[in-house]
Amino acid sequence: MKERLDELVMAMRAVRELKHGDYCNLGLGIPQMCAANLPEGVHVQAENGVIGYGPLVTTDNVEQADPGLIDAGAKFYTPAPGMSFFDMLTSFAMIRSGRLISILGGLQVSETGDLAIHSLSYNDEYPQIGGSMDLAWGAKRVIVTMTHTNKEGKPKLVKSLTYPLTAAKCVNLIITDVAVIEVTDHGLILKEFAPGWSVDEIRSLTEARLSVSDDVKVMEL
Amino acid sequence: MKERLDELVMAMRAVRELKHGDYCNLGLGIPQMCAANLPEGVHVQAENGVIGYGPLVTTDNVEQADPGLIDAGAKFYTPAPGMSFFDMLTSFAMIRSGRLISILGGLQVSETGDLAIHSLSYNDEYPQIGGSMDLAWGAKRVIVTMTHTNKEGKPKLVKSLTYPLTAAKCVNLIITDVAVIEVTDHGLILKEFAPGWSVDEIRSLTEARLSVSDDVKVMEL
Amino acid sequence: MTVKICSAAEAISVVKDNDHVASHMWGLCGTPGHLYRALAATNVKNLTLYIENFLPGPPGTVEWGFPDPTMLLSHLKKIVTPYLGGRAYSRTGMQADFLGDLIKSGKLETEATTHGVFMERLHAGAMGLGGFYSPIGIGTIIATGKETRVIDGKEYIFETPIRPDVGLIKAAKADKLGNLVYHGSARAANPVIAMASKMNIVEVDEIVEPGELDPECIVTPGIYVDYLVKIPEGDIAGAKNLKELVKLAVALVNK
Amino acid sequence: MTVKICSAAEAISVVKDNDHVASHMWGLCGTPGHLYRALAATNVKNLTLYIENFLPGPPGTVEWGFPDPTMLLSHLKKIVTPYLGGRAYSRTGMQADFLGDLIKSGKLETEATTHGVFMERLHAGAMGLGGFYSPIGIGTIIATGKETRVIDGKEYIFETPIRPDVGLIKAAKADKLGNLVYHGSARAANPVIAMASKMNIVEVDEIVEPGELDPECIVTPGIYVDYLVKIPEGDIAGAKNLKELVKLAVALVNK
Repeated sequence: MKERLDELVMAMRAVRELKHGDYCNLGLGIPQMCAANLPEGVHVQAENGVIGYGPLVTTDNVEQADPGLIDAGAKFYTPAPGMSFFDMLTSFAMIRSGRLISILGGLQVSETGDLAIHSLSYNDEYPQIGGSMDLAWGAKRVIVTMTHTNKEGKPKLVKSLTYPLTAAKCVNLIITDVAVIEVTDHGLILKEFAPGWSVDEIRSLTEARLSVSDDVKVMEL
Repeated sequence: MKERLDELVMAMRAVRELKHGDYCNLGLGIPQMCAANLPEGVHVQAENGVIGYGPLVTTDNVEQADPGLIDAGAKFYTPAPGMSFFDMLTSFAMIRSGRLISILGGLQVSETGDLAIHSLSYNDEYPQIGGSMDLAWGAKRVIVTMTHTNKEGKPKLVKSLTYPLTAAKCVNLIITDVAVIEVTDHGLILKEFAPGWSVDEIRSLTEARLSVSDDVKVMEL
Repeated sequence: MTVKICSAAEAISVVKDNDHVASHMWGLCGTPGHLYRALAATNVKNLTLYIENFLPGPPGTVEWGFPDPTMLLSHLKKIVTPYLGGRAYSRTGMQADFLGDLIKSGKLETEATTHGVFMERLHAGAMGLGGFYSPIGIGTIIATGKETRVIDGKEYIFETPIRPDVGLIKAAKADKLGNLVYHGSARAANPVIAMASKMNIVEVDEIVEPGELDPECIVTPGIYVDYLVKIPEGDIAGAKNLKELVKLAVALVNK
Repeated sequence: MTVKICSAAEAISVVKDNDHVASHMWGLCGTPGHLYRALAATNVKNLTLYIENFLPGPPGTVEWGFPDPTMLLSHLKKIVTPYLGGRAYSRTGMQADFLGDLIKSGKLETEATTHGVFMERLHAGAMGLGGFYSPIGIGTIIATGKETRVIDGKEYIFETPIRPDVGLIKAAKADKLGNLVYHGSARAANPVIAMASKMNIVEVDEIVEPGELDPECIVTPGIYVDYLVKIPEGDIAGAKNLKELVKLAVALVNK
């Protein structure tokens, strides 16, 4: 097996989509790893009602941990100049405003950019939706970070979803452990591949139809 | 003609309906006059986003006038301990919460407690509704203060409204310049009359059917 | 997007013909007068204006030069408001039927609403809703021509969201990230408009560094702010001048 | 109504069988643990609980005794939540299918929603709406069994208001009029629940005199507060203990 990018490298590639002045929301899992590597001037929002907060508390600065300062994943963060707090009605108006870039995890993305985040295999009766449907619907741009195939080696980029839908036609960019793929009106387009990988190798792991960009290139990290 | 109560006395009678801990909103006109005579511990709310403010600024303390502290009638008020500011979405949620007593003026009240506040005679094309429909609909209790008859001497307590409706079946108590009348499921009931007035005299100025309370009495002021 | 700090004229140049513009107006209080004057100076046409109250400022302020929304009349195609001030016109000596003439001649459309419904329609815009069933105004002129529906035995009116192209916002203070705080009941509809509008231009009396505003007390987060205009010293719409104006106004308004 | 300042047990005694109760829960943050314990100690039955997240606290907190909503299970008929924590149960060593068994046996009803739709449904309750057309969840399990409608070419789902009988609220500080301020992202859904509920019981770490809180920074005005409970010194849900608990939690949570 060729080497795939690890989760931290995928997160770092996702971070390169963000620039000074951007506002973003980071989902659970790989997206959360973006937080440690954000460029200056990028502001992070969390669903539970905060924007512009600082780095997470670590065991090195545990005395800064404040029970009132947690993010959407219930991790403790440090304050930062210019941050603000608001109620969750305001938070979800913000999430739906088209002003945030949403970086989400994913189980599957379809050819048309449909996104599935939740499995029902375990929690058949009670899906854990959280804010994912709002985040996928309301963002200025939706970036999905996920492995290219699942634990059984099956493609996660599919013709149409087999997992339950989170939001239809919402994904703009997919960053996997082997490729960067844009979702366009003409389907999925391969923009970048991981070092050492070929287009054909990536296609063989992809169920969805995959076009190749004229300027396809090796992922820069 | 017998003497009728003046507007200030009507306002003072309305104030007697308020007790310590009550929250109220005072409409334009006679209701606004209540502000100067409120019992201790009554909090006034204004539609533009403030609750619990202090007395209005007068020419005696004009140096306290602050362009950011105006009430719904655009009058300048003084701050008071425990007041708070909020946006107008919050303000109208509050107004509709059933937690405020609303004291309003009126052009007409019907037998069933329908209220008309606006004439269309002048502003035929563009009624000045403001927040009156919200205030009449959402209050814990609606008290209307108005003269018993209009400038032409016609009754303002009518069988059914001839002016445009503000809100149906919303009025609980009517305080006029000759009477205090309760609106019940069985129609209007005369509770108090102005000094020197008889029940028959009040009925003669009233188009709506008017029952008389068993404990009808002279208005205490 | 990074907040652009610039003049009123530069910021207001993003307003285009046929745009839907929203603004608060409640006397002198929370009213973006500095931006009104900049907008009035453009050639923009056929705007739809969503506004709390459409009338001149309180007695005296017109003569003193405080900008009010009536100066925008020639730029407007339609006004949506709970309170259209015909009477106020006559009080300040202007022609009482000025608005009425415009309306009757078909040059100006109007749409009536209530303050509460207006706020909720803006909120529905901010949340991306398709509409909502409102309990206010059943059987009144507000209900005319609108769908009604009985839900759990009660009647409701179908109301639609408002999603303005541009919000003209008045705040007291901003930091350089666009975080806003207001002052007193000048807060009013400003934060609601800021959340509903696709783009916002904000006038403030003071701009400070990030971190100078208490994060617990910021009302409108900077993410909603696109253009930030500091009201120039000495401008009639500035805090210092308003404070003077108010002293004169008390005798007329608080009588 | 004057705010009643009393113990948690006294305040919580107003909760009746079959009531609809709402509360925030987000780990340790903004969660009214002191009131959960008081409610768990009653014999009240068949409650419907509206809650942000229904799961035990973050790793470690269960063992340390921080009250979480799972202690209310035997009092509940139905849970309406965007996030029902089956997996969290297994993580903390509790039986992973505990909730699933209750649900499959028909002893516990559940209703799924999203955080944003949940907030808007509470807001709709606060505004007295009959319902609204929501853009979220088209074609998903959220839409199952619900009316849909196309408005201006887009599809929406009809969602209904939530108007709880009792809100259980966690705030940082109150004045004696019930005005509330929160702390950081512990604000969260608390103000939204307070505005939607017919009656509110609030737990706070500190009660001060009216005038001590900045009127610009009060988030929930006292008009919404019916019962005010000061968390006793030394209570596990109090700020001082939370601060200690958090130091221990960082190693487990922020890994």
